[in-house]
Amino acid sequence: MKLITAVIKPFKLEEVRQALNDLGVQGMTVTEVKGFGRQKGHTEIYRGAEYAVSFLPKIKIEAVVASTDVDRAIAAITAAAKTGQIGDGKIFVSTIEKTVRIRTGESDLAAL
Amino acid sequence: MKLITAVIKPFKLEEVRQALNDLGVQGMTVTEVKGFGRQKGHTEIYRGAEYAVSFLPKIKIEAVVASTDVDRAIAAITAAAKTGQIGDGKIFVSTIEKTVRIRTGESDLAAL
Amino acid sequence: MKLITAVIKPFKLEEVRQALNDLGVQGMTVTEVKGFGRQKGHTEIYRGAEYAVSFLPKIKIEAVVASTDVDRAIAAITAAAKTGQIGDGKIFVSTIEKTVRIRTGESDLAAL
Amino acid sequence: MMTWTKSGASRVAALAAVTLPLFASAALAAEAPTPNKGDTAFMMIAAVLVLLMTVPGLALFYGGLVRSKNMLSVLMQVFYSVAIVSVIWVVYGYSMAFTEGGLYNAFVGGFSKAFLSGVTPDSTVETFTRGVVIPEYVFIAFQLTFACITPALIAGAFAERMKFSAYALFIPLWVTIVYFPMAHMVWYWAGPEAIASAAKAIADAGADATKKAAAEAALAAANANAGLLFSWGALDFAGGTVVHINAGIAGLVGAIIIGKRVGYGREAMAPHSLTMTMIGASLLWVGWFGFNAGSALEAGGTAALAMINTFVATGAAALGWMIIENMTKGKPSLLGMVSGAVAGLVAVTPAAGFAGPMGSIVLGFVSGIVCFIFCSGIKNALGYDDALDVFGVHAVGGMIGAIGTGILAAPMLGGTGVFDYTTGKVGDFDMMTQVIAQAKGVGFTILWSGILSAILFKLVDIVVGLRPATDEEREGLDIVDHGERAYNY
Amino acid sequence: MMTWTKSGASRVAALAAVTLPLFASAALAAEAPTPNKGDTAFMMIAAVLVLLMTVPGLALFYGGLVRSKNMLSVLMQVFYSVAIVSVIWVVYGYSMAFTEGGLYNAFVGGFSKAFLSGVTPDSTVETFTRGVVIPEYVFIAFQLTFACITPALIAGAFAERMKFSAYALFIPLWVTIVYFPMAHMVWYWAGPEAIASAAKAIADAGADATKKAAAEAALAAANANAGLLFSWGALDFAGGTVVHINAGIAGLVGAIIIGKRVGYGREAMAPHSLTMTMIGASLLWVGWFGFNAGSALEAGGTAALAMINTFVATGAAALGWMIIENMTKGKPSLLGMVSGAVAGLVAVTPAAGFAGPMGSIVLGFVSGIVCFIFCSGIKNALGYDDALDVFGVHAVGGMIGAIGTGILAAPMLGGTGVFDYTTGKVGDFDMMTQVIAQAKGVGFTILWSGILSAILFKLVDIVVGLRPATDEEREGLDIVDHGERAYNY
Amino acid sequence: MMTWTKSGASRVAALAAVTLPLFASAALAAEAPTPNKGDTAFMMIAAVLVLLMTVPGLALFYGGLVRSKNMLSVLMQVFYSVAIVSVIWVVYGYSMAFTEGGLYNAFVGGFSKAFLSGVTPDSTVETFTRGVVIPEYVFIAFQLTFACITPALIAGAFAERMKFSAYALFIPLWVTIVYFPMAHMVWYWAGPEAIASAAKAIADAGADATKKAAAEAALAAANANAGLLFSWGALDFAGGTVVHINAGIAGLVGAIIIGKRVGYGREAMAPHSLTMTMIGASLLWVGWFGFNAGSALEAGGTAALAMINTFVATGAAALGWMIIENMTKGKPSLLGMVSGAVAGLVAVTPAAGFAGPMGSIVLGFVSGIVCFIFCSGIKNALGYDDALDVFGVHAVGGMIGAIGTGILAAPMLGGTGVFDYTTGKVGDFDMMTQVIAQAKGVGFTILWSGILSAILFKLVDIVVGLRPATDEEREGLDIVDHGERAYNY
Ligand SMILES: Nc1ncnc2c1ncn2[C@@H]1O[C@H](COP(=O)(O)OP(=O)(O)O)[C@@H](O)[C@H]1O
Ligand SMILES: Nc1ncnc2c1ncn2[C@@H]1O[C@H](COP(=O)(O)OP(=O)(O)O)[C@@H](O)[C@H]1O
Ligand SMILES: Nc1ncnc2c1ncn2[C@@H]1O[C@H](COP(=O)(O)OP(=O)(O)O)[C@@H](O)[C@H]1O
Repeated sequence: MKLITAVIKPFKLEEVRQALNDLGVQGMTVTEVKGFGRQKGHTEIYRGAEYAVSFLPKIKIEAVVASTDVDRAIAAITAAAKTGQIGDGKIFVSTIEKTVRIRTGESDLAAL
Repeated sequence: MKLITAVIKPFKLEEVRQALNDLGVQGMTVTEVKGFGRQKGHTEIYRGAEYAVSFLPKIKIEAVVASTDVDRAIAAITAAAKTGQIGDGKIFVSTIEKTVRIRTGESDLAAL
Repeated sequence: MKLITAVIKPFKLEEVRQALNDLGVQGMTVTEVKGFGRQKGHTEIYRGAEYAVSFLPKIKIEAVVASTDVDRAIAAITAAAKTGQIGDGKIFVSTIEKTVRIRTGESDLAAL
Repeated sequence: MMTWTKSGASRVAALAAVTLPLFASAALAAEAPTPNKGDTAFMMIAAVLVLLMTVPGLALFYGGLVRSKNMLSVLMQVFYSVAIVSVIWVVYGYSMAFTEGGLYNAFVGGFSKAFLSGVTPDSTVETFTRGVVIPEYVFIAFQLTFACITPALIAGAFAERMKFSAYALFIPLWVTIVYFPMAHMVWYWAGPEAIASAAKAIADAGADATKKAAAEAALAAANANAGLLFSWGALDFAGGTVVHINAGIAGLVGAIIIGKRVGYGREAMAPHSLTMTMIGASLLWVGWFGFNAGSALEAGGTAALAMINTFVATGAAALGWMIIENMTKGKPSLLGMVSGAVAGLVAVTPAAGFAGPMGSIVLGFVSGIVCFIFCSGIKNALGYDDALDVFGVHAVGGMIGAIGTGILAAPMLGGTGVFDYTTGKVGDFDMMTQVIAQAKGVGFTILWSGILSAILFKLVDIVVGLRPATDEEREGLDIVDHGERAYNY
Repeated sequence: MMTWTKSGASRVAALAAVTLPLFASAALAAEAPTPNKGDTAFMMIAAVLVLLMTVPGLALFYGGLVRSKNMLSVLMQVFYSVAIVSVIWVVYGYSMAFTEGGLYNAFVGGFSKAFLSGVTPDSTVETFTRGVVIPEYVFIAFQLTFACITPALIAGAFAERMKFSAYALFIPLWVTIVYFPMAHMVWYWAGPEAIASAAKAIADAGADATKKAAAEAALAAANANAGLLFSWGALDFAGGTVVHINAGIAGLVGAIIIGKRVGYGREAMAPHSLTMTMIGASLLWVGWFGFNAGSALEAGGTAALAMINTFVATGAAALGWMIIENMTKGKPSLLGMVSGAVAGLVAVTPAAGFAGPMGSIVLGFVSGIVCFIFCSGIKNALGYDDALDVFGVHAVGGMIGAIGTGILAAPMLGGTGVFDYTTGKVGDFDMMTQVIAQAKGVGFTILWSGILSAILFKLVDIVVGLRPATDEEREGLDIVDHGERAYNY
Repeated sequence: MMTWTKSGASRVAALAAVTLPLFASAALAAEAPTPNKGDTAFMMIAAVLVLLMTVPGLALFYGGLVRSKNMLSVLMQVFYSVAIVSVIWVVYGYSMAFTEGGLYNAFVGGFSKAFLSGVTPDSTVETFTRGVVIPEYVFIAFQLTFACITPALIAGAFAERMKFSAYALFIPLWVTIVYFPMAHMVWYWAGPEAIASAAKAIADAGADATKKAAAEAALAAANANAGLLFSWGALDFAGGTVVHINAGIAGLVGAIIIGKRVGYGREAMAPHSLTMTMIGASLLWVGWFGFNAGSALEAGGTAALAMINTFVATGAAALGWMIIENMTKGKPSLLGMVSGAVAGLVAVTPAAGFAGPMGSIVLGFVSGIVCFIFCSGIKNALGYDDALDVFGVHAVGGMIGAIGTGILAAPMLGGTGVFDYTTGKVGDFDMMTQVIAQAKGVGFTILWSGILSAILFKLVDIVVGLRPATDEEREGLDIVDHGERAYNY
């Protein structure tokens, strides 16, 4: 199995979730994160104090899928999350050796 | 070393932490996440607007343990986090190649 | 490529980001987490109720870098995040098999 | 606040027992009645309560309903409205609203009191009771708070998507072109003394024809010296038309001209803090007692009636919304309950000093139900994006209140009836005539506010542009327009 | 609010110098005294302040202490209580509390003023000073706010675990069966005029035996025309028993009957926002001046005394809790400090118009310490889940205040003593008698509220069920009962 | 509050028309004038409004600006200040400030009213109008709120880095050594009756040399019986020097002695909730009407003037800050707008009853701009860490107001001028003399507060230590000092 980690723009979450769903991805875990990259931030001013904020709000989606589904998943996420503007985000793929469904104790593909 | 990632129901955090502790797991990192899966969400209504909320609050626990401890850790988490109801969550296992303790510079098992 | 995951003390974020930047690390993703480890927590009292809080606020930094940059990145993070006091945090390294830049579809090193 | 010739009188009727002795003493003090310190104290606190309604009250009620990225923009809009209008009010607003306007007196006042010229700490103004006065500065301050909250109400309709620069330009234009004249048309009149004494002169004239003719001319002149809607004889105790319908219509027009929020209907736009909304609604209720009871202009029985009505109509409206929401949506929500409360407050505003408590309960209950139907049904059907339901609550609630007042003021329904200053007692009440007068007032307000507001929005759009770029709107107005974030937990 | 025959008098004593001239002028105005606008203004604002105590005050004080998933359910409970009770109050509550009850007059009033029949803007009611009246609508509004906040206080005891449907049914039942009769028993009396004039008649009768007998019968009748506890002669300036002990006991009973929250003692249940709790506590303090000073029913020296006492007792109680918490737990907490302040406000409520400022400092300090011991020690020992310490703060603080009033009212301790309307001056003060009278009042309230509340909780449990399913409780009442979330940051 | 012999008079002038009738009736009541219930009602509510300014107002204005880990420490500092000072005030503070101080009368009062001995519900105190009195308990309560808020203002300067134990010790010391004497020097005087009657005696004496001499001696004595600054003749309507400059200077001294926050200048220290700051600023504005209008001590035209000025100066200051921030930083911020509003409130405080509305607009606008320049420019240049700009807003704004009052009080600029109790009418106004008197008052306050505060900070540092350990400061004072967290979402 593979863990697909996608960092996207917050307002794209719903579309990406839908896209993965349509692929038959049963589940995913979402985290609010702050991203740093090429996309530049903004400046905030509070009375005398000015802060350059380089971190931008992003959403991290983690979905574990069967190795065979990885490419279709990547394609789906890319299509859904793309605006063409800097800051669209990244997709990372790594290996998951074991998966367990706590409720039933099932493991690996059966647990997804 | 292995990274054990467990996504559980929030109110189970304390029990799981205890269970891992009893196993001698020295540390872990916890993140508040939103989960999407078989467990269905709810509908929220704000005046005219209705929203179907499919994401549910979950807790993600990440613990890096010696490879030899993985099975016992999984067993402990499963036992502690289980309610038998849909939405109990998942456990994922992956490989960590290197660990460093920032304070001392120690690495790998010594750093856990 | 490697995923470097560093769990550090919150107020060290800016220094670590700077250090990675100086190394030419183009991007990173940051998450607010709670940490459990050797560093002990504190007790909170609300009228009659006392709670021992064992989880401490930490910052998790995730940066995917070329395998060749891993050691320099680890050194940089360690130097920047170190206070010498318990609770400085950990660095974990794992493998990323594939990276995609959503905006362009570029992959792997080109996508970092 | 106020109200048409006859209506004022209802107060006098109500206060008879209370005011007679005062009146007597005032009479002793000859020409120049002096303020009763109880009235002065009450009216000063009433003004403070209306400020509390606005900041933080209204700001939080609105702010809690937007997404956190736009929280500060809403707070800013409300606070700015208070700041700019309070200054404009003393510079020329008060004069435009409350002085004789010469040729255009039916529509707007003049500039004789611009910069408050001639007003001193011992200037006084008449209340609705003959011989009872309050310091003019107190009346100016009380009216100032009404001028400040009305434009702020509009902001909810186009929340989350208007550039601050556009808003900053729109507000002073709107109060000048729309509000001040409206206030003049509704609230400017000659006052009880002029009318009552003229009437008395006629009586004294007796057989003497020339004297009588002169006196009658005087009375005619006194009655003629009033704003247009005032002279129509509709009832509006505390500003249902000039404040709520006026703002509600302007909001609707603005929401339509500006267009829907980016992602409206597709993305979740859940309120970022219903806690703030509840605090705001509660402070609106608390402050509304200054708004409604204070509109009696004195601390007497009519203020007390307005107060009890402002309690029960609000409670009944909250229950009305809660019950129908529970029936149609399956759950009673806090947002629903407080929205109902605000609807009830709006509806009871014109009726507060005329209806009886039981009538107010009915009025509130109905407004809670109708506004619910509007906000969760009709609005979606029509498909415009009135973000915070300014039209659905303030305009709709205001209309229910305006028409309802024409019905509930009837003595046979426990109302106070309508007083006639010329005869010095409550006159006969003709419900049909009254309801028609109410409807005329509502209709005029809709046209006046709708047409002029539309023109102003277009004008501002041309000058500075109403709307931010799409991705600025996505990022949120707090960062883009104000360079701040509301929360850094 | 008010209180037993004699006590009222203390006010008159206190106000002698102030009220005499007023009284004189009232006398001149013959049979029908008219309200002083200063009193009317003061009492209207006092009513508004008590509403501020409730919404948003109490709602935030409680809401901040629960977990965010239950925030809206708490806000809803408090707001609903105000909405429903304000309507019930004018429909029949006021009549049940403040009219002559015929056969059952010792326990409850009648329905002669149901729907406020007969009340007009110029109806007036007596205060505690002979010849001083206020508009009846003002008195109704002021009392309305007391009826609204009392049931809301109870909600804190079973917070986070009662179905809204159960709560919605419980509140109207409770105010009808428990509160209105209690208010009648404590606050209903014949008024100063009846008693004083009857007493005067006896004097005037002189030797004439028949006249004297008739006059004495009249006085006896006047004194007899009062609620049960009123006639016992205990002192309760602003409602320590009828509001705080009454609600505190009902809360304890409810907490026990409903049982502990899921996870109580095992899972962390830290307050989700002490900021909100601090705002609430502050607004409680601010509004409490309307509650305590307003209970004098006029703007005079006794109101001023109540005000200064409400400052210093609260300050001292906050310090008391802070100091003992610091000694026993090692740190002074904000939650502790504001909890102490509320304990002090509760304790000074019955004493506000009787004790001197120094006595109030002692009373407050003691209540801060005792309530701390109760909430952080005894409660855990007893092991019931009074979620927000309604019993530990309101019932315990109320008892300290009730007994303390019997002591601190003593002139030798700087108190005002107790006035006697029949003699027209402050009578001798017997501390032992007074403390016993206080204790009787407390004991009766505990039994009345405890027994009747228990029956009502059981009844509601049978009809709709008190408690949600376990996993509904885990998910939180906001989503389950109201379909909303408090925060979407 | 109040202020120098002559100044008070301006009020009398202003109130002439209003007060004459009252005065007459007072005269009829011979030696002992009785309070007008309108004044009593107004002043009681004014005191409540000042409490609202402090808790929750000031607490939230400050609290929202710190990082969430220090939120509770700020709320605690403000709440503690109210609790401890309210108790100290009745024990000895009021006596130190408002009684004759014998040998040291120029600097401080005595202990004749310690424990409020001799004060009863019917004691009264004079206002600034001859023959107009209010209950002494009301005056004590009103003044209590000023004593409570002033030390709390200081806390903002060294927010996020002072141990609570140090703060808890500092506050009682500071009010005792710095505030009470300052209040005496500024606000203690013989009162209108003493001066006016002495003046009358001189006139009556006519040719009789001995009589005349005696009378003149009496007048001299009356004028001499006043605090030091009072006798200098500077104007301070509501406490610009004693409250704002006094606190602002103490804050600056504290900030410098304690040193900068850990990470200041390097780490981001963005406000954790501008929503809370906006709520706080709004409640400051709302409550400030009690502060400024209440300082007239009666419900008349001067209170009304102070009220209108407190509206427009604040609005103008908010606009001033907004405009210059927009010009220099490119965006108008909510924090800027509310900071400007507070700067305007501070600046208008000494001028509220003297300046005209147009003068107040100018004063406000200038204060908004100057305070902006100070807080975002000069402060950074000087490089001290006045965390919440207590100096930049309160001291700077206070100085602008103090000097501005000397200019704007001029009748030719629409001001009220200055009344002379000895002649019984408004005297000639010499702007230069007045401005110098104002400057003297400011200068003295800076020295008094600066030197004594520095000594007290050093003292506290020696006794308990001012500052927590570095990593305690990093963890946050809420956990370290109070064992709580503000938020658990
Ligand atoms: N090397 C990296 N490791 C982890 N996360 C990254 C990395 N580079 C970028 N990201 C994440 O992707 C987001 C978008 O990247 P950015 O360079 O801003 O734009 P783009 O994706 O268009 O190149 C960043 O905000 C960050 O959260
Ligand atoms: N394929 C997946 N990848 C990542 N997280 C998942 C995946 N499937 C489920 N989860 C996480 O596990 C949680 C529980 O899964 P769910 O299907 O709802 O119930 P169950 O664990 O009983 O099958 C989800 O809310 C989600 O956070
Ligand atoms: N085995 C582990 N797996 C995951 N995270 C860990 C592990 N051990 C420690 N951590 C993280 O590192 C943080 C610091 O660890 P701790 O033992 O407290 O101090 P130190 O890093 O000095 O040994 C913890 O708060 C936790 O977030």
